[in-house]
Amino acid sequence: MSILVNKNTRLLVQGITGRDGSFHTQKMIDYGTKVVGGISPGKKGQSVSGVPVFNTVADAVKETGANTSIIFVPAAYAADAILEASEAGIELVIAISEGVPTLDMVRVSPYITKRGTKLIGANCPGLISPDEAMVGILPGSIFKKGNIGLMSRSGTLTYEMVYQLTSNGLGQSTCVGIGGDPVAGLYFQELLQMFEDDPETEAIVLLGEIGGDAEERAAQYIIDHIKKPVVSFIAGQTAPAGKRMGHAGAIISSGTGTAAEKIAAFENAGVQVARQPSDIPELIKKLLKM
Amino acid sequence: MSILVNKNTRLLVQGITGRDGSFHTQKMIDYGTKVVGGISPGKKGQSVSGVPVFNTVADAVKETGANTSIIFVPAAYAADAILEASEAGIELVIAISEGVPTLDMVRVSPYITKRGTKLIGANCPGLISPDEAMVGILPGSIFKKGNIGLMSRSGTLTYEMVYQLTSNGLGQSTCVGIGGDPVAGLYFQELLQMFEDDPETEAIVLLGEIGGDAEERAAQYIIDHIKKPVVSFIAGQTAPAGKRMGHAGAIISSGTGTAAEKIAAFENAGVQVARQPSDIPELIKKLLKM
Amino acid sequence: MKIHEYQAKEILSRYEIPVTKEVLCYSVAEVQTAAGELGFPVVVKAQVLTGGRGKAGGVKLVRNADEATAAAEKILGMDIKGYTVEKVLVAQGVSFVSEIYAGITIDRNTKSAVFMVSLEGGVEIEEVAKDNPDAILKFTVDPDLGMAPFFARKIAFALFNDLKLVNQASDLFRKLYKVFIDTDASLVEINPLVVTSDGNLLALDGKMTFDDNALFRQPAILALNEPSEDEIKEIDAKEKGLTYIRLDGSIGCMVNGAGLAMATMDMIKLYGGEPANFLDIGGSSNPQKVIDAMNLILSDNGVKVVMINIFGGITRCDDVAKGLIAALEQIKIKIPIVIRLSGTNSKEGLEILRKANLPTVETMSEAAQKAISLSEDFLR
Amino acid sequence: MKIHEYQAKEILSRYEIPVTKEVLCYSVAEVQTAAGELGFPVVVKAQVLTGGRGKAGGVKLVRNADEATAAAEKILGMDIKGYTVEKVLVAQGVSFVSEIYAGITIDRNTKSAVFMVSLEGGVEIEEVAKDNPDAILKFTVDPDLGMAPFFARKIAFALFNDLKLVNQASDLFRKLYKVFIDTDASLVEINPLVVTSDGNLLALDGKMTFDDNALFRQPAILALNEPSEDEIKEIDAKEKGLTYIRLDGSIGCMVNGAGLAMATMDMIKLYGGEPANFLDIGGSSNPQKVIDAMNLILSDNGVKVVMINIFGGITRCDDVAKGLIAALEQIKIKIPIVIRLSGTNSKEGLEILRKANLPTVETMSEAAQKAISLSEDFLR
Repeated sequence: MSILVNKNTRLLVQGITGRDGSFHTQKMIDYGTKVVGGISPGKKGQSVSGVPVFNTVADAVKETGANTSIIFVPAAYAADAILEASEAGIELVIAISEGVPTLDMVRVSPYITKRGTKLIGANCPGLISPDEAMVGILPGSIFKKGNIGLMSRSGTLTYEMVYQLTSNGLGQSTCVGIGGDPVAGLYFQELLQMFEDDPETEAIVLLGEIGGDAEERAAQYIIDHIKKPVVSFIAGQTAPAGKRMGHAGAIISSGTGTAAEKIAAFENAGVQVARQPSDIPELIKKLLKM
Repeated sequence: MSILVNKNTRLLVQGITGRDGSFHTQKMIDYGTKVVGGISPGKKGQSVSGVPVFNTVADAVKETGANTSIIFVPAAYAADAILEASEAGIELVIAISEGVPTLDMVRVSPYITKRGTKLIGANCPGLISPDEAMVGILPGSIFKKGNIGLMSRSGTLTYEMVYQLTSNGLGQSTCVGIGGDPVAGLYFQELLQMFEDDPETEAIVLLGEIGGDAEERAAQYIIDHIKKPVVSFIAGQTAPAGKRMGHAGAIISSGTGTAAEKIAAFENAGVQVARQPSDIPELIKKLLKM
Repeated sequence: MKIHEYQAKEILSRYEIPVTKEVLCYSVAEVQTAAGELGFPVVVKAQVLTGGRGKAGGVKLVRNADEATAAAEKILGMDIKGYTVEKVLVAQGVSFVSEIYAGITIDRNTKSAVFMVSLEGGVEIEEVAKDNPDAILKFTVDPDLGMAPFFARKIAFALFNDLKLVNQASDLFRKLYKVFIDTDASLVEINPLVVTSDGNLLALDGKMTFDDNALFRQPAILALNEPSEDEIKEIDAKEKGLTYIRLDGSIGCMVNGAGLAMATMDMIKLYGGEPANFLDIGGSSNPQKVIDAMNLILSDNGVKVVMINIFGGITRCDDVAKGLIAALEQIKIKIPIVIRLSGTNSKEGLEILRKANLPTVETMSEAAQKAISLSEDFLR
Repeated sequence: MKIHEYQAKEILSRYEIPVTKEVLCYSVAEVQTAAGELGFPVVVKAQVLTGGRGKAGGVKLVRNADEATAAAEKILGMDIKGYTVEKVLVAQGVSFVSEIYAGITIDRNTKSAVFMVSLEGGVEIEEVAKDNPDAILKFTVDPDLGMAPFFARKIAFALFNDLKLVNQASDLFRKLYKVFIDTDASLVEINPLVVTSDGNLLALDGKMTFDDNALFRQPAILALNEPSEDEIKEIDAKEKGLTYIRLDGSIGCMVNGAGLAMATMDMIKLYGGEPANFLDIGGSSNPQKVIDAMNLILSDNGVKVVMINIFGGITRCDDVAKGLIAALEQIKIKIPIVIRLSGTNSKEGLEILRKANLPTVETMSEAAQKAISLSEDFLR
């Protein structure tokens, strides 16, 4: 098992004929992901890496039975692409596109909620269930099948962490990059619950970041719902305050947002927080008595 | 039992200080309905027929524990009043206001659906569960507690029918006027199911009208889901065609809308259709073997 | 509320939807000038607030000045379904390769706007709906989302393969939806929307009707209203709290409530009579309303008998009876009246009427039968 | 993107939100004229793109011409948190009875706009949030519904009892939300929104920041941008595909990925060093990017050592190594470099670098420790 993507994932690539779309389509196919179709309006009948191209997601779903879609279209069109996937009945959408206007995501959110579509991102590296499916721009070769569930707000930090996990013999069930945008799809809570419910996952790594209060909420969720061991690292302890958060952002997450507060929240939830990423494998091994 | 309203109904009146609002508040109280509050912005602290007035529905719900609301505000503000009630957690809204713009109702519909609020109307006379609660502008005195569930698209025709039922010893569980607007709240299907599920209701009277295809849909629903006997009358067999239905309205309900088609649909569903309203009591008595 | 084709196209073109070049003309001379300026061929089209003008000969393609004059002379002043043609639209003739239908209206069942398109445009869409319903594609528009770009594109791809046309069409569909929402329309329709010989979309015809309930917030639309004589009567009635629709029978009806009014007409028909009107006087026992209603009924010379059918609900029958007497005293009508009064306090009400020598009955069917027999007496 | 108070208030007043009468001035003479025209008292307010100008003495209430001159002389040219005051706003003094806070921003958790109001306006809202969080009322705006009239009224009733003020406030709140949506703002704030002595609402101050991701569709907003020197650097960097934020330390960092870049800075700090910058070079092994990044780092004189931390993912480490060598050959830097390269094909990559005599390490902590020790050598 694993969460969200696996061998039954039938993937569409929205923006498949673009530079990034075509490049990563090949990478995903190479990894073994079932890429069943691509979308590029007006290019119906063409193919990319052997994958048939359709004009609309609805057409592609009808022809291929796709259940998942990954989005590489430019930021200005990303929200529309998410809506299109949701309307066509896609269950899981992964939006890679970077720079999507926040209000576009605010508009997308109630619609996909209503239609029961799950969203990862935007502005995220995607996710992978090693040896099952890779849906994103992740470097497949560093991952290894195993029992650690990983979720992260950042891309390369995830790779760094996975590299260390894999080097230390700790394989992964699924690794998810949730993205760093203010308004995103799935948050830590939803993923924590999925990992809790996944029999293959034995421990969870949560890579947090300063800003917002996603980690504080995750900590509370862990107290209330999660029995599996969780370890964490928070990036940005020395990042300049106020550079990303506006006035009112600070009000909303009043008293939250700094690394110190996030670490305190996790420790209060019984989550061990590593001082540096390389400490994580050791922490996990201790918790799992390996 | 009964459907939608009963002795546990705790009613708010939106627009209670207006001419219609205050008049019918008194009538509803006289009937025995528990009117617990009224809304009229800026008139907090006043009272109408002994009912306290609040500035907002949210305040009124908080203070009174109201679960139902009836709306008498002018048409231009009716949609906003429905939204306000729904946002405040009201479970059932009855909109009496006549002349509400259709696109306002189109906008209201997904919101109240999302919040789980049921709506009757707009442009309807309301509903009554005899001896339990009357929420509307219905003449309470003509109703009598009993086992007939009644739903209707028109007001006075309902009274006419009820008068004949009552005169013939046939009391009613609940009588609902769903209103005649193009986009309305609950339709026949939902009410048919409620009557089917209500142990007190033994037979159902459905008063239809030309235009749209609500009756055809109801007929199909009866075939699929309803076991209790249903009798019907369709008003407007001689009404001039095209007077209310536009070009495209005719396309939508392509092949439907005329009295003859509605009657045929009902007969196909095993529903007896009366030639005139006064035939209904006799039909029911036969069906119930009284 | 309906508007003319030329008005609808003015609105469409304000939203940058491409429409034919055209000139509105009130006289033969104006048609001649306009046709000359636009260049032949042109189409001369009657502007009347009713359908079926094509079948009635109200639309002519003309290739030269003589034909233009002949067409203008024929169409101006023509009667189409009771409407006199007072103006015509002279539109540039366009050469095209295909005709699309595009329309938006409200669907009661989905409680949403529905966008309809068909590749079989150019003919009456009701006929397509009847003969080949699958040729009309329907797309329900999510009210929260509106006409999202992907959705407009999806509709466009249902019609075209060529990306240039798809992009033009999806842009046009988004504008059309905006027109629909902005103007509180109940229908917007372009039929035909043609693909011209040079591969562009162009609206050759436009039709819009509006939600009467929303006119209070659409002053610019309301200003376009040109009510017919019958409609003026209906509007006057509405202002007095009455809903009136004229029909062709001999039995004038006065009823409280639309459903009961329809049922009353049905009853008259059931017993072989013909109602002269639909008239809903609403609630209240105000004598003035009865007076207004009666004057409205009597303004129709075809009325031979008046049938009053009142169900007393909130307003009690005894109050209604008093109101009726007060009203009838003021107007002294010469044709027979049948009054049926039922509901709350009906006994008291009927007693009051009987004392005033007003003929009453207790049931609708009795009333209908009596009214019919009186109207037949009259004819004899 | 931030804008000045005077620009924010211009936008607000375009939406018919009442703001103080005021004049923007660039010189003492202009302040004198403006004050004379507006009539005393007036408030002279520094226009700088940073907070805390009040505490810094950048806001003065003046009652006569002499005070106006003195205030203008003092404020114009003043330094506030590194920003030089080049213009001041001269605003009519207003007598008021209460100060409200009203603001809209995005709440990550509800994924919606949140409308915040407080009766304790006039002071820094963060302080209210800290000292008395209950004094700030928050209302989540349903994105599909927007600021519906009832919702705006509900917020207004949370502040006022008087119906006149409630109606003014709910109207203003609806406009404020429209500003927020129309301009793709990330924050709009009126603080204080005062109730004047004659009982009307008036915005004394206005603040707006905008979503950088949406500026592409907000040309009118983008035109208001006045980036600082540091921001120009950041924008230049962005155009080259780099995300750069200057800090005050001595260790220049070049990292691929924002999270890893932050973790790198943390690591430096953990071992007692100070990063000189945040710099995310994103993906790809293009040598030009490394050259641009290196030039950016070296433009900061405080940098004593450069630490390069690259994780090879999709881009393999051997390709990254080749890119690095190509880049470093072109710039010939004089300060020491520490390179840490890890990930896909890291062995091959490290081998390439070693052959080119570039100092490498295998882990982040090693890299941080080495960089710190080199920077200390430098200082010695």
